[in-house]
Amino acid sequence: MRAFAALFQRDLLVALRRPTDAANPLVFFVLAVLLLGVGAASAEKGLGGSAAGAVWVLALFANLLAVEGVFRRDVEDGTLEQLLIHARPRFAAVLGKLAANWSCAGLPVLVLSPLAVYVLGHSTAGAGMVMLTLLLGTPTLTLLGAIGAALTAGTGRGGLLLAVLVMPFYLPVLIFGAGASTAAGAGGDAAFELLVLGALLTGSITAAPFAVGKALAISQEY
Amino acid sequence: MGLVDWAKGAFHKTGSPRWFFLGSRRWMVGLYAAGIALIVVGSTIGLGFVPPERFQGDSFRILFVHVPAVHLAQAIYVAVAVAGLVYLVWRMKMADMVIEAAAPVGMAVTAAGLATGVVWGMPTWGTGWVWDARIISTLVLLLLFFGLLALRQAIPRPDRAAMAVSLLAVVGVVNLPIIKYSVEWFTTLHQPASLTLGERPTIAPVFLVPLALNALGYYCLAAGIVIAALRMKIIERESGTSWVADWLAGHEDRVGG
Amino acid sequence: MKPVRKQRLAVVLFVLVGAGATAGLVMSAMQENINLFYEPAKVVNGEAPLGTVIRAGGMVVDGSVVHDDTGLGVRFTLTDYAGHDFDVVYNGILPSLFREGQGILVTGRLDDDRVFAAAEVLAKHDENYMPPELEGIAGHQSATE
Amino acid sequence: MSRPLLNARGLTCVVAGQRLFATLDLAVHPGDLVEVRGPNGCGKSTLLRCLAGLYHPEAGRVERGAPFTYLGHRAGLSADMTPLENLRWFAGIDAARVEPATLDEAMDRVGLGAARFDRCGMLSAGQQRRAALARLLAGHASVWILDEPLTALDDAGCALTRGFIDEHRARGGAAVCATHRSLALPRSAHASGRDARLPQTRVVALGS
Repeated sequence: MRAFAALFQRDLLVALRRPTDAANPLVFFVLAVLLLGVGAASAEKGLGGSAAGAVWVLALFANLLAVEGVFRRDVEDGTLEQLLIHARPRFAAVLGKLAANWSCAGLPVLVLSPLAVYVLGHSTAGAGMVMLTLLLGTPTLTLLGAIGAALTAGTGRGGLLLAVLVMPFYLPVLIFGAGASTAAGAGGDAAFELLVLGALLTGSITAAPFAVGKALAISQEY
Repeated sequence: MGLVDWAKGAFHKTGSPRWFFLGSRRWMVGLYAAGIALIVVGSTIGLGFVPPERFQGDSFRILFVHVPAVHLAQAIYVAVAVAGLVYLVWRMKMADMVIEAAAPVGMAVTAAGLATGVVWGMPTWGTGWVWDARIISTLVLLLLFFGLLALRQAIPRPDRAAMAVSLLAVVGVVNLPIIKYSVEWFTTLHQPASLTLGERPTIAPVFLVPLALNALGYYCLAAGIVIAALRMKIIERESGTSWVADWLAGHEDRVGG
Repeated sequence: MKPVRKQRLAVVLFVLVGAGATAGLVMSAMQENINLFYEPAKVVNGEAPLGTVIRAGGMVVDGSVVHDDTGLGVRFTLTDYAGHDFDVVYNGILPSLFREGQGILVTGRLDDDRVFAAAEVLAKHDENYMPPELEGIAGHQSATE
Repeated sequence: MSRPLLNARGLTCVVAGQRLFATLDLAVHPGDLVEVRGPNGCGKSTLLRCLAGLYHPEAGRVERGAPFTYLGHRAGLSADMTPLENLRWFAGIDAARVEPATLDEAMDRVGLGAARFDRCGMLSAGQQRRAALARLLAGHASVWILDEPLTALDDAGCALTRGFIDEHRARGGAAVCATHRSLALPRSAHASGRDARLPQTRVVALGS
């Protein structure tokens, strides 16, 4: 677990040293919520029951924004090569990096999400479920997005290409996350969705670090 | 023993671009011809001679395009994923070329499947598009094919691009069972499959004949197109070798062997 | 233990625990009854919420379809053939598959009298494809099943 | 002869359809200094990356019998951390306990004075190379795989590097370097004659 701790600590430290970079996803989330609120201001009840789903979509994009750059600096300064050579087991190192990435982007968004639901929907119905599903769902997004980020590491192209690559894998998470939130907002039961989100999370924790490690190794073969 | 040796030999031969290029011409022509013939016959029967469906009337006839298309789309993805696995394990160049040749075909077929589904859904369900698990996962298949193409474009070095694309193809396999079982897990609009191995089809035999002809025709035509694209890729990638120079100069006899 | 062995053990343990947890969650998810729409029984028993947009489904009861004077408004009853019925009112164009005995999904709100005001009516097609002359046989089959 | 620290057998590398080297054998023993030489683009870096396990050769295998360190074109130092933090962090992932005194001593030896407390992103290219050298000194690897280690270094830095390599060999270590300039200390520098026991520098010429 040494590799996990080493990477987790270092990435948090680096994020703290560049606070504006690290806060980018959160700033995006806040701005998008505000703009969406202004855009829907003419409606009687804001977005009403769709607020939970909208918050989920914005959280997804904030997550994508964060995960896009998760390996960029390591590729540029050569620490990625050193990681591939020295960090053992490699999957633990990858998990450490992703845990730090999620703590800087997914966690603040999660904390702010009930407020976002209230601002957009004029009601806190389903806000608790949004938090719970984001807690289960956004780490999955980080893990899956990292596979795409690793595949495109060092190509100099991120952004839209990454979005295209990972969207197929993001969709199920969004469906179950937003589905559970909307159902809970309408007073329904969301046990099935929560269990599926849990399964997606454990499944991607188990498999994604290996795929990420393999993709990173491929990206450094030149 | 003999069978194992034969299989090994076939594996190595298929892995050789030269062998494949020289042997595939007849296959390509045959598959094209068979595919076009089957589709013409199947569609003629399906559109002109089969009675309308008891509830849906004539609009059900789009089934003869829609079902083969979505079936074929998934089959192509399976082929692409297997090729990806072969490339990751054995680094066989042909496997990568198979992905490159098949992915655009798969994308076109998936798009056709989705489009016909929308056309079919509008009169029968009352809506062309619902956020149904099966429709979404087919959309995901389309995005996956597109992602394979986009990723290859983004990585300049061919061998690294091949590795990355293969990995993505293999990871994308998780989407297939979701499509397969989504209809059984979720009771939503999309009907369950009518054709299941080992069970009696729930589709009348009159309809089954043109459907089977069309499905087979689509498979043949797609195989023909993929082989044609593969042959072009081989000539492009092996352009530095002497056998391609010989072939281009018309010395077929010197190329073989 | 050698470091290499130790790492390999860590990988194997990690994968085993992860795969086990995933399998367990998938299994328990499968045991949940998934309702993407409310069946007639739930609507009748009051399990479906009132006043919010929900989706419900059922079979159209024979002879229950009543069109109003404008020709666009329609009222029909959905059933599960097990004694649970509820009424649906709808104003709009019905899909071509809409008929008595057909499976239907409706989206809309339940009012206080448990009448479903539908904003959308969708026809659910089954996996049986039959020409008209075979209809009798198909009915016979489903009756024997 | 003792078991090699690093043993490459039958390495073949083809990049973009061009064969860089074929069936290359290389056994590295304690005390060895192997210089990989050749014109630009001949595959020096690729060979080194093969040895470090970053590149999978088309054929052949590499047996790594001892801990090794790789120093590539990029220093492998996080730009937002100080050289000292970087070194401490490396010791962490390498699962080795390193005393703070060892790190400080390594910093002193490579001549990074107060710069050890600046972020690496603020350092000059030469200072970054020196910080990377300190990583070699503080580590416990037997084999150093160095890609153009003299790049961006001033004369004093080059002399330091040569001295470090010599000292490392004398302790039973070995180095494989891609370079255009010799990495062995000139004869005159061996005042004590102690290092005369070291094996001759070997040169692997690529791209001929």
